[in-house]
Amino acid sequence: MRFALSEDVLAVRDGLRSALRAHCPTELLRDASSPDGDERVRGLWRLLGDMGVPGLVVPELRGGLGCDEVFMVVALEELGYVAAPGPLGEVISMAAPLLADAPSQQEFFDRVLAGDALVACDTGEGHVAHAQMSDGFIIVRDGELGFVSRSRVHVDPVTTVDATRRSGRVRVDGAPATLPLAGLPRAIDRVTLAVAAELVGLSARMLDMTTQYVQTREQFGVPVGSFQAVKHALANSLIAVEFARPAVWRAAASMASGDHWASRDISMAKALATDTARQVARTSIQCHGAMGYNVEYDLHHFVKRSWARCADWGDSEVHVARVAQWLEI
Amino acid sequence: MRFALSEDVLAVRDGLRSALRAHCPTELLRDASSPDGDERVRGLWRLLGDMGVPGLVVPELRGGLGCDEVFMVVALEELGYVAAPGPLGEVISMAAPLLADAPSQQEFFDRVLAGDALVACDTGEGHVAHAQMSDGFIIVRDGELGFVSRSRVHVDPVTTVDATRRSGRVRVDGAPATLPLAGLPRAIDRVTLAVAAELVGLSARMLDMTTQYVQTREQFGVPVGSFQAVKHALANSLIAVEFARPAVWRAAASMASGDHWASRDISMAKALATDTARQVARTSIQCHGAMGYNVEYDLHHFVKRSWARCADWGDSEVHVARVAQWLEI
Amino acid sequence: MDLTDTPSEASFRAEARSWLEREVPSPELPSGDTREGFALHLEWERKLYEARWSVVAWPEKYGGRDATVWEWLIFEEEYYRAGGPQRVTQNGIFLLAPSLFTFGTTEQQDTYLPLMASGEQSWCQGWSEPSSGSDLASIVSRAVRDEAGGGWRLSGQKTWTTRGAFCTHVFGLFRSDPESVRHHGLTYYLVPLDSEGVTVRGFGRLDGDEGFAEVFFDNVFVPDDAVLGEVGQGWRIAMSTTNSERGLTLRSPGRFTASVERLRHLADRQGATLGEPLRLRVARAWMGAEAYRLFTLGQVSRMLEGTVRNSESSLNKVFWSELDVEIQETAMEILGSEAEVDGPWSRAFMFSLGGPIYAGTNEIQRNLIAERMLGMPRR
Amino acid sequence: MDLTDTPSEASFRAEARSWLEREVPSPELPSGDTREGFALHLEWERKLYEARWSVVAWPEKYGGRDATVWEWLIFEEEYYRAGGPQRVTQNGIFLLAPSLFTFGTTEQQDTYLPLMASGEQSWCQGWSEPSSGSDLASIVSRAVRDEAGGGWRLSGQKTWTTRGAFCTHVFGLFRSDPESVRHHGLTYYLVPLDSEGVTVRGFGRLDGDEGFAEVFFDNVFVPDDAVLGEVGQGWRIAMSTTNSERGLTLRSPGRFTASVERLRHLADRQGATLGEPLRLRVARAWMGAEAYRLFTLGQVSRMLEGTVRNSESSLNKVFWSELDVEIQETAMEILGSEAEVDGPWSRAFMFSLGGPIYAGTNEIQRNLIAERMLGMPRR
Repeated sequence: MRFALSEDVLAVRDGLRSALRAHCPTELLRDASSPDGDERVRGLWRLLGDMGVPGLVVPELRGGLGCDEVFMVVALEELGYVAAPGPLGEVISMAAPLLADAPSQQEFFDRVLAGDALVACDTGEGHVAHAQMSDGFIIVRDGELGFVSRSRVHVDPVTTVDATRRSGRVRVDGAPATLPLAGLPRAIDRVTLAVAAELVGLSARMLDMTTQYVQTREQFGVPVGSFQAVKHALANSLIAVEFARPAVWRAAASMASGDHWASRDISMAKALATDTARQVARTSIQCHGAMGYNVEYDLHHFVKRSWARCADWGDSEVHVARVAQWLEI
Repeated sequence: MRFALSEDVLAVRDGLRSALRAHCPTELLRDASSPDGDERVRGLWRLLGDMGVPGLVVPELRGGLGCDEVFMVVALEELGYVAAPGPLGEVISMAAPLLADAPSQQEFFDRVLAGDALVACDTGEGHVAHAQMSDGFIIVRDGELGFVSRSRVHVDPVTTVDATRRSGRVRVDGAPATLPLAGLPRAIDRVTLAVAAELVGLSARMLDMTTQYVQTREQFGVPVGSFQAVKHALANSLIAVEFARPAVWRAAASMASGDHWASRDISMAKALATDTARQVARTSIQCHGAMGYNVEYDLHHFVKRSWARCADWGDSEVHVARVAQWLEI
Repeated sequence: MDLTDTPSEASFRAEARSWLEREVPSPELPSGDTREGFALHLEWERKLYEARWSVVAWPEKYGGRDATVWEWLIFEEEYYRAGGPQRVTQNGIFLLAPSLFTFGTTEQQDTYLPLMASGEQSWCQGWSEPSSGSDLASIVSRAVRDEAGGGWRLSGQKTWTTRGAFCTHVFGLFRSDPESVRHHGLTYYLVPLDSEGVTVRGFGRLDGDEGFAEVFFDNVFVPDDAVLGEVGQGWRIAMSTTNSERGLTLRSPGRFTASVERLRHLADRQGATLGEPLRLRVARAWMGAEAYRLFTLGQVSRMLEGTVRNSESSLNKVFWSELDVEIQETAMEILGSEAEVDGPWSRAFMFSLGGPIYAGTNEIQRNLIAERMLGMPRR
Repeated sequence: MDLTDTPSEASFRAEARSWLEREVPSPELPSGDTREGFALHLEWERKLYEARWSVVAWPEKYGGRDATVWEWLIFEEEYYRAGGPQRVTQNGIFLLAPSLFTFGTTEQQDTYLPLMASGEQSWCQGWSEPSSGSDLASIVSRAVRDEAGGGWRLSGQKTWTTRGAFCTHVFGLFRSDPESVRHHGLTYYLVPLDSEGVTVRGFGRLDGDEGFAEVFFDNVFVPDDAVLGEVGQGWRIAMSTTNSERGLTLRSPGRFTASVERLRHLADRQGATLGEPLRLRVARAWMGAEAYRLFTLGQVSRMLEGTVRNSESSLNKVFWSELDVEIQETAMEILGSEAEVDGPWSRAFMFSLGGPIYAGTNEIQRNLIAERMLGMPRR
């Protein structure tokens, strides 16, 4: 038995971490909320494309890195930590592997792998995150799975709390190109897992920012971090993060090994990661005092992304109910 | 508009309060858990009988004090504060008013008013609190309402967490005497309200004991009450008590005035009082450290009574669901 | 114990209800925390004033109706029930005015109150500074005596000033005794924002509105009659205001009962798809708003009988702020993936998260409750 | 990352499972925290010892199997899964023994460990005193040098000593340097409870068992070899023990996965009457136990790689103790009006409430997490 990351996984994590800390500063998040920032966001994506990130779990034969889901969650935690803009979770875990199975979309698929094309996922439930900035759309409707490129889609912009998501309501002209439906359940599991990992990264970031802030901010002549109420709130945040992360790792390992219980484990991971992110976001805002409320300070980017991701691909209650079903409770 | 107790209510409260503080010390609770304490418990009941407490809401024409439910909840809060032993809530709010409408039970009813007879309520759901020490039983079965005296009942003792409840499983020989069924829904509402009031009293007592304890107990060279975590836990307890009490008062006023919404208000009161008692019990044990775990210290009496009363006549979830139904949510 | 309106309360309620049903703007005004929205809200304030609804509890001579506290509560209930616009003048009316009534000179009252009631002058508060948030007593902005001019020179920086970029006046504390520390030696000043040397810079809030401002004071002259109360007594006067901010006046129960009504409608729209856990949360939110209403009714009764306890308003502050978050979080969960869409619900959610922070963080309030109401030892 | 048993782990698991399935007493033994129950539990301990299951991770010469940490975890999982009796010898085996292995002389190890493994000697801990609970460093019980006798004289009072009324030995801290304060000048002693001058008084616990004792020391003589480690180093040695108490050794994940299994059966018995909110709480309890198991698996991996962080065991302590309360509260709610009946569920509920208190309150643990893991400033 061993429950730790392999050397290979750690190498991927460390490489990605240093790239992201260099090339995905919080200024990029400020820019990313308007079309003016598109070029900078695409610059980051191309960099990630050069590193092979979009094709992380795509088989090597199809031009990907052929990594398993354990690599994926570790990468997504890093991407979450910097709140990297764009539909990275959806592309890495869903769009790229699905398009890899669709030879008719080879040209577009190559662009996806290169970080040159962004793909949004439209499940037919309301607005679509990243619709305004995406070059193609995975369309899930009535048990059908399809793909359509930007040119055949009308997007009505929708303003959301996390403006970097550049969301929109989507209307497709005509029928999308059909993708093999067999991959869908696994793709939905995988993207759910990816988002759980992102949420762990986002939570870790909010906690780090808050930990630093309360050590420097003074009130009543002492750092606010010396108050027991603040200490306990942050201790609870750390506990939440530390116990959510192994659940994400395990779900990844279950999926990678084709375990019968993988879907249950993914639901558990998403539920715990969601609860964690909500708790840490709330604590971070509270411990920052008015500063957490100021959009000139960076915390809000991570809080808003967390809220958005908590609701994506099923909120915590939905996934707890699925776990209950799996356990026949 | 005025939301405060009248002079009359305050007078009843103050009279009862001083009697209980003199005659219901915690030693009585230690005695009350075995048959050896029966005489002392009955002594307290006769004292309360002399004050008219069992017949508090019984019409004056039938020998009671003819008070309304506002008097009742204020009295029950006081009885809860001292965790008075015996089925006081059930007798005051349910058995006495029901027997008042049953001329055939006049003799027993007179003993009830005098504090000379204790009455338990058997709703057919498992064991019956106070079965071992009661002289008569209200029996609710299949929409029938009856009364039976001790001589016609077999009681198998059941040990429960709050040993002063002297519970038992009950088997009745033959059919109980029939009581007018019309009074039942109102009786059940009223006893639920009575228990809510008891829980507010119990909570206030646990909070008072804990507040005193943490001011004298020192660790790390300071009273443990000077730690922010302890302060905040107790502040939260006080908030819970202060916001539950008005809900109990309002429910009493609604019932007294025959308000259409009285049942809803009673469910709200029971739910809030239950949540409050659970929270305060947990906080009190935690803030007492190991002392809350020691049965030679008095806190445990109040904690155990609270747990028992939280589950009696519907736990909080049950009553929240009823509120939801009333509100058509 | 009587929770029904007296005949005169009932007729007051009926009058308010019918006026509000007729006059409350529809569709809703844009947020008053933006420049355009603020202007539209001032028009609404003017309309309220003209119908004598802007300051019901004030004396008639200042534009009020001499309403009782019960009537004020009734007005608030009806106002929120009708979906009345946010009161952009609230910091003046609810925070400054109580201090003006208690500590102001007749001249100050006559000068400021009518213009405040009509919305011609709009006030923002200058409490917080970059390094003074919860710890208000650490204020460093200073006031220096200007004997020649017959007044004071103010310097320093205030921040987190709600709607500061749109208001005409600011009230705030400055350190008038340079030797003083903590809560001593502070004085309460009333300052027009167009005074020479004042610079206001608006900045964005979590919900995207430019709702906050920093206010810079560079040797700003104010005459002696800009001092509220006595020189050096600013802390005591401000605390009386802070108390109003925490307690009833800023967050009347009508606000939350109205929020819960909206939540019930939202739940209704989901119909049978709303699961049992969410149904119960909505019921609990309703119970919370009711409990808050009942508590405040008891509190007002105690107030009128003179038996309100020290620091009782901290109970209100913690309760309403957590209730508001709970209401809004429940709404977010009901909305699911639509929760993130910019609109009244997402904005109300983000706004609610400020509740446990402003007007004294809930951590401070719990300290106060423990120390002042339960007698816990300070450290 | 590999969560499956190796072939040798699998055969270890199979052996443990089949032995436990055969041998675990049925019906359940009465509580080991009563005098009669304790004696029956010692018989069980003897049986475990004879089959070499009492101390699997110890060296063979002391009755163990030299098992790896993974195997120890597997044994624990199987033990709780099979409903194995409470380990009344746990304070010796899990709290004293790690210190004996690290700080004891070979002679002490050879003397005490085999008798501890077989249950012939049973140990209770003497940490807390009437005024030293969470603040262990405030110990006042003292040890005075007895040069003539070649040993020490112990005086004072210990309390909250679990099963103290039934054990044969106590280990604990005494102040050996009368000039010392706080955690300096304390020495760790091993004391037979039948020594002259020792008085033990049992007292009742919330759940009704006489599970606690006060232990009084009146000038009790112990020889020099009753000192564990060096004189004056007691604090450091005790802390190493306390660390084991908080972390893995006292609360292995198997305990909670087994509790949750019982909870699932309880929920099952309710069938369709179990409402959605309670169903979800049971699922959350399962998730909590799983999360704890996964966390500890990662922790053991870190331990074996030498990368466990300072104070990490405080994370375990807070998590398992709150998880246990949550599991038991859920059970109480499912049981409804039957919850109060004396039995395994009500006792487990009351027992769980001690978790956030003993072995260092969760308040202290959260301080440690914040200060040592997050670097928050101490005050």
